[in-house]
Amino acid sequence: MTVMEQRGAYRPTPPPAWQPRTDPAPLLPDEVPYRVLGTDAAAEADPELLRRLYGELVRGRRYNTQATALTKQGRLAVYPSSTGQEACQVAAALVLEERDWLFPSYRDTLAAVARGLDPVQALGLLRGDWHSGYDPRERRIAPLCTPLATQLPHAVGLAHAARLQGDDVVALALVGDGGTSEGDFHEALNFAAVWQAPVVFLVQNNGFAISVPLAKQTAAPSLAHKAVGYGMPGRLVDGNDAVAVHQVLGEAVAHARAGGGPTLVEAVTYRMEAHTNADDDKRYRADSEVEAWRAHDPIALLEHALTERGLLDEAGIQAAREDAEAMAADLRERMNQDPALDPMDLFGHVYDRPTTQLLEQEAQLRAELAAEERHHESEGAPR
Amino acid sequence: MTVMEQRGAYRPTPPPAWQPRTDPAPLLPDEVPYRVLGTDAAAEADPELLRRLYGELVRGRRYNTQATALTKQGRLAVYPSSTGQEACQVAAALVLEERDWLFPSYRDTLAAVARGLDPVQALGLLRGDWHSGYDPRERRIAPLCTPLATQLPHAVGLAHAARLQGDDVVALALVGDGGTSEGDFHEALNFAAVWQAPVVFLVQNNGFAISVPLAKQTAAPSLAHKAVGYGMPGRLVDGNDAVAVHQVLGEAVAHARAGGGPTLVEAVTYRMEAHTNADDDKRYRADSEVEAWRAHDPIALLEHALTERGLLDEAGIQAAREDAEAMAADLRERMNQDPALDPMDLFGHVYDRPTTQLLEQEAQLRAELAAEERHHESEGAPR
Amino acid sequence: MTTVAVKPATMAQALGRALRDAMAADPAVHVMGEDVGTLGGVFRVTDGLTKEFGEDRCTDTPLAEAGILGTAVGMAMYGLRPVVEMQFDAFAYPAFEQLISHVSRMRNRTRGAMSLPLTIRVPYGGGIGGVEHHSDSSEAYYMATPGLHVVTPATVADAYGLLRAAIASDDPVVFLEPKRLYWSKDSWNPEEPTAVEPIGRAVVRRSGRSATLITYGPSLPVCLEAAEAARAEGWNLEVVDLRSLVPFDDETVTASVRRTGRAVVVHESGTFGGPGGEIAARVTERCFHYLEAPVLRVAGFDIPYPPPMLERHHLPGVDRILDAVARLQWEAEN
Amino acid sequence: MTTVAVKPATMAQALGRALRDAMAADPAVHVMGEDVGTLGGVFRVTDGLTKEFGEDRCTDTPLAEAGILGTAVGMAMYGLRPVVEMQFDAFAYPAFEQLISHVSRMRNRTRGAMSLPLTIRVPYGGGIGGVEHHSDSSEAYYMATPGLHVVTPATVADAYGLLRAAIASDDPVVFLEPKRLYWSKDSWNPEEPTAVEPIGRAVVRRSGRSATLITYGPSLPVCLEAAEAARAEGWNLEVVDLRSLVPFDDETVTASVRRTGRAVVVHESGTFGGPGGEIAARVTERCFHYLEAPVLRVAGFDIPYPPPMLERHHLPGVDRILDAVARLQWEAEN
Ligand SMILES: Cc1ncc(C[n+]2csc(CCOP(=O)(O)OP(=O)(O)O)c2C)c(N)n1
Ligand SMILES: Cc1ncc(C[n+]2csc(CCOP(=O)(O)OP(=O)(O)O)c2C)c(N)n1
Ligand SMILES: [Mg+2]
Ligand SMILES: [Mg+2]
Repeated sequence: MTVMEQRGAYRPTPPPAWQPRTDPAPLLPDEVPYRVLGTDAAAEADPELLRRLYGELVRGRRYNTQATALTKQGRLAVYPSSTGQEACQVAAALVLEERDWLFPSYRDTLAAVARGLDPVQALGLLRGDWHSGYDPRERRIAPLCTPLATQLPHAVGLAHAARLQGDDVVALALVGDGGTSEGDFHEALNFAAVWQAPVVFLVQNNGFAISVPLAKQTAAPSLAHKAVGYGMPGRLVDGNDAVAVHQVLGEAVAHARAGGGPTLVEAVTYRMEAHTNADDDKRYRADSEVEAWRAHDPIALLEHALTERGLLDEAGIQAAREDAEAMAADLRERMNQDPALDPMDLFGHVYDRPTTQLLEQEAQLRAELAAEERHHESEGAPR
Repeated sequence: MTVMEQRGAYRPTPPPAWQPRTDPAPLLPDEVPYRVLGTDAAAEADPELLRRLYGELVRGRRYNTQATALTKQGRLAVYPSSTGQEACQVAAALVLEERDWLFPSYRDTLAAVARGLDPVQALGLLRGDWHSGYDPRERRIAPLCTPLATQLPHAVGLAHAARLQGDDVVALALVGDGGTSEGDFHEALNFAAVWQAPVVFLVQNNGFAISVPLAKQTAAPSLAHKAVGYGMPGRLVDGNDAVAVHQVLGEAVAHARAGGGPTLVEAVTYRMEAHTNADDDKRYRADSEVEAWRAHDPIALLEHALTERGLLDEAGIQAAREDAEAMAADLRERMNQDPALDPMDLFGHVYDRPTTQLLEQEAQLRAELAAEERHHESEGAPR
Repeated sequence: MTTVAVKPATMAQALGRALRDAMAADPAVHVMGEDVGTLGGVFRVTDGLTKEFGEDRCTDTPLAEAGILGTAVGMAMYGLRPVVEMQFDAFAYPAFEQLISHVSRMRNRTRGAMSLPLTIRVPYGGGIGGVEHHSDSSEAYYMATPGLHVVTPATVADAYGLLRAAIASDDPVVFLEPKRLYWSKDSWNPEEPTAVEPIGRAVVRRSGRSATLITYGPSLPVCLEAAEAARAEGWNLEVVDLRSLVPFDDETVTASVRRTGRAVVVHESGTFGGPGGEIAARVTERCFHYLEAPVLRVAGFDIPYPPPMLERHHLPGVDRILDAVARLQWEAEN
Repeated sequence: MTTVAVKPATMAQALGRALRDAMAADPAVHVMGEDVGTLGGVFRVTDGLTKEFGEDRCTDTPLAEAGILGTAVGMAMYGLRPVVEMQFDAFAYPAFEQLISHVSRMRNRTRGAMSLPLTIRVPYGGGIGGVEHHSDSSEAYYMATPGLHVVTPATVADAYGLLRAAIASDDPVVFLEPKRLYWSKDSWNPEEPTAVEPIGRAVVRRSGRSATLITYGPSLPVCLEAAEAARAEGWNLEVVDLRSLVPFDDETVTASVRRTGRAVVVHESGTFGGPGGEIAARVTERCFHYLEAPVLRVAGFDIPYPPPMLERHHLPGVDRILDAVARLQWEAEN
């Protein structure tokens, strides 16, 4: 039978498989970043939450300035400050339950501290005594991740594993605007959506990847617009509005916990300081741009809202500052002590049991250190 | 001055940097795949184009069946058939100018052939005599790419380079639905959009990545919805409607050539045969699903439209078939000849000039072959 | 279906059986990768696992190797024991960042607080007529990455025993499966319980006193054949199957070479910068005064893996091994 | 600005100058990477290039290493000569798929029809107090990948001369820049035209007859220092700077070791599966009867690169080199 002969019976039909699987409309972000502070909604925000956020922001800012100061004193190898991004850092920490997991990037020590991690442990990587200053399982904080976006698939896998085990654990993963360009960002979001894993991705869009501005990073209407391409909701929020970030993340976490799957949240914020203490931001941005953001400082925004509602007075501000000072003093003091170092740690954790190769190398180093010791002793020099 | 003192002057402002850079609406795809055949628009399509597409589709189908037959005769190592996808393959080839570049994936030998590449050269990789059977520059067809999605950044870079040189060259890159999950897909689309490179991405969504159905690959409303996340238009088209694919790709190519930047096109089609001759698709899909697609065969669709408009009769169909048979006979005959092989090719193209290491290895193989030769001669056995 | 055993089993079947037994023994074991579920893998190694254990235990993932390995890292962080399949050697490359920067380093990064019990199955090597990117031998990359175990079976029994050990290991194991031995059979009987083989022990597959062939994976059968052929030349070759590249069993290898005084390392992987350099160097360090000749290498050429029609010229074969043995300065002895 | 030359220049400056001269000489040369434009690179190597040549010639890319290298491949396919910067060694890993499957193979894949004149600059190695992922020595991966040239300067003059040669090469070159030598200076004068150094030639940096130290990149200064210190022990050490790992200059190395009869390979990269294995193996193959002792290796331990506070224990230093020299079986001689 030729096709000509079949033709009588033939009627073109639409492609059989075609059916849009989800309605894209609810996945698209708002046109402008969602805000609470400075809007009518600020009047309704929970006073307790506002106060708590405020205290943490003030501590957070102080933590940032203290850590930067420690680099100048040679107590940290390097510090990437999150000054200006405290609202994101703090809200990300506060929105989680104890059983949840946080997946910070290298800039997010403050989020880890706000989640309850000892600040000295949080700074271990940047001090340079060990890669992860803490046991991730203790507070359910993954190691600070330096290779950008590479911890996002970990968050997805962990959240998926928890769900498979019947645990209602949510993972919150942090990434920068620059990090969204990496393939791992894409793969993580796709796996999360396909698996409907309980994970929330928070992009802190602080305008820069070191020196590279957002416009050279993406041509998208917003980073939150990437969500629809994975079939998950995208949310856009003012990243300097701690209450708005807390609310949007809170909704995303609740959605994930209830089995609704992942959400991508873009928080629009600004990196107020240079990339790290070693960077010179004058080479790539104008002071005026930085200045423009000062008027939108996350602490000032919240302080204004609190005082306007009569929830904060000069004494309250003072108390918050003192609390922050005490934290800073303690941090300073403890960071000024040399960490206890054991060179033998180099060999002990490569494998469960060191290979003979590693045992030989350990013995070699041990002998060298003993020889060094003897040498110092024979020279009578104090070590 | 404390923040309290500043407060009078302070007014919350929106985040200074916020401005959506592109309007997302025009970047979103239609709700259902665009079609021409079977709609009123079919009556207006250019008869010349319809006839040309038809001839190529018939040839293309025959090429696919012939190539599969060659695997059974041991003349090809493997063949991934594009039966059912001929409309995409042919339209992709026909839509380009001579100076443009095509970046095929491993399944797209037909697109290369339709662009004018000698079918024997196109099958070089799959025959197994060399990796690329052809010089990419001759017809401006990049080597068939096996690692999925990895040729997409090449297409972007080439298109970008051409534009930088002032050449109005467009690159068209092909990828499968499975390939969209790879990080390279993401990075390529992002670079293309940021650079506004003249490149068109055609996703042939044939429903499967080997055995994995689309639903396990993505949760997106459609693959074309990924485009907005990069800030480029996403288009959805019926991939079995050669006229629609040709039109949508043509617009995208023209847009790119005019400096409008990249487009992502998703063509909804179906892989009518197993992944390759070595695959057994009964393990993962029902015959009924395949059957459902038979009624939507790209050739039947076009044949119907042509005959309805009186542009094709039984003689025309016969002529197309004979043309295809002649092509197949020629292909068969030429593929039945053993390719000329030179083992020394192994060493000649690793570097511009072989290293001494390679020269030593070449000498070794040469000596071995000579010894083999002598051995055969001494045994009197014909080689 | 449990009554009649297919006997003897192929290596692919033994690997499948090891996965099945590991999954049955420990609910934390999860298998994941491209096409491992419904299809049972392109080499059918995972055949039947989804049916027996469900889609959550044996999962068809999206097509993204970094994503597969990266999510497996997260799953391992939560206490699972993922077994990841990379479909072919060359398709593991997109996952190298995850492998080098995370898989191999998590234990060390956390000073031992968090280990990653993760097995990465990689079908590797050539000789199956595969087109470009389907025949790479990438073990040099894995060997150069501290924190990974690198294991490769050459027999059906080892395929079972070593894979069980890999899955049981609290450290990440790159488990290299020699593609061209998938259909090989030996006396392994799937109905009899098979020992889990400890990782890190080489084994002498053939005793001899003339010289030692040091090899692993796909090249073991070739070496055994060469050793038989060598008898005609008066050489009685010893053949050591490394089985584990990391940890490296210096003891077994060194003992053999000290006995024989001569050694050839044989593998498919390229020569320059390949495993043989390391092996030759460390054998020489340990056996210098026992050696009658330098340790030679018979390995793939330093070229991208050739197309199917030319691969026979590339693969180390019996003749090339015997040629190398002949160059072990026998005259010096007489 | 053209009147007074900063003299002597640092290695970072010489590299920048090489880029500038190459861009001026050939409009096909394009520089691209993260922060290479406005900022001038995190090590300031590309400082001023965007200003002089425009954003299209020196481009800040999106943050995606596979994308950077992958688009550079496409640019090279169209006739450009891209010079790609990977910001740090460990951040080149996401680009490994592109590197292994495409960059290294395009010429071979197309039987020579299409080469990729592409330079990949990778700041590598430790000793700068960098936190995790900022101090890897990944040369073993590159060496094991046929189709790549692997080059690394140890002097300021070579930084200039070899980078010019890399950019001029019609083949892809992985150009490894020793981070801790970025600020080193020697007598190189940026005002005098400097020869483009051919790739593939090792050089004897110090003559001696007792033993040969074979090294490259960041370890060259350490070896020279060790050689000076060795005089006190009565050893007169020869120091060979490889400069190019691929192609490997067997001639120079072999000649030296045949002269001295003893050799130690020194590098920062891990020992197991590292470059030293290949080097020791090939030296032994070629010099067996000249050797008084096995070729030893002084290299990084087989561990992930340590945190800043412990890196001094890991890095091969003068004492460790002298210890190895002492183990070269001197008694045997007497
Ligand atoms: C994979 C990878 N590539 C490059 C780098 C080097 N690097 C460190 S921070 C940074 C910029 C990050 O920008 P963004 O993601 O926006 O985060 P932010 O620094 O703004 O918090 C770069 C390129 C890295 N850490 N990882
Ligand atoms: C990076 C990579 N991973 C895995 C494979 C193995 N593989 C070959 S084809 C295929 C499925 C491809 O599916 P899709 O992208 O939808 O293209 P199609 O085969 O349908 O044309 C897979 C997984 C590969 N070629 N490359
Ligand atoms: Mg940023
Ligand atoms: Mg498909």
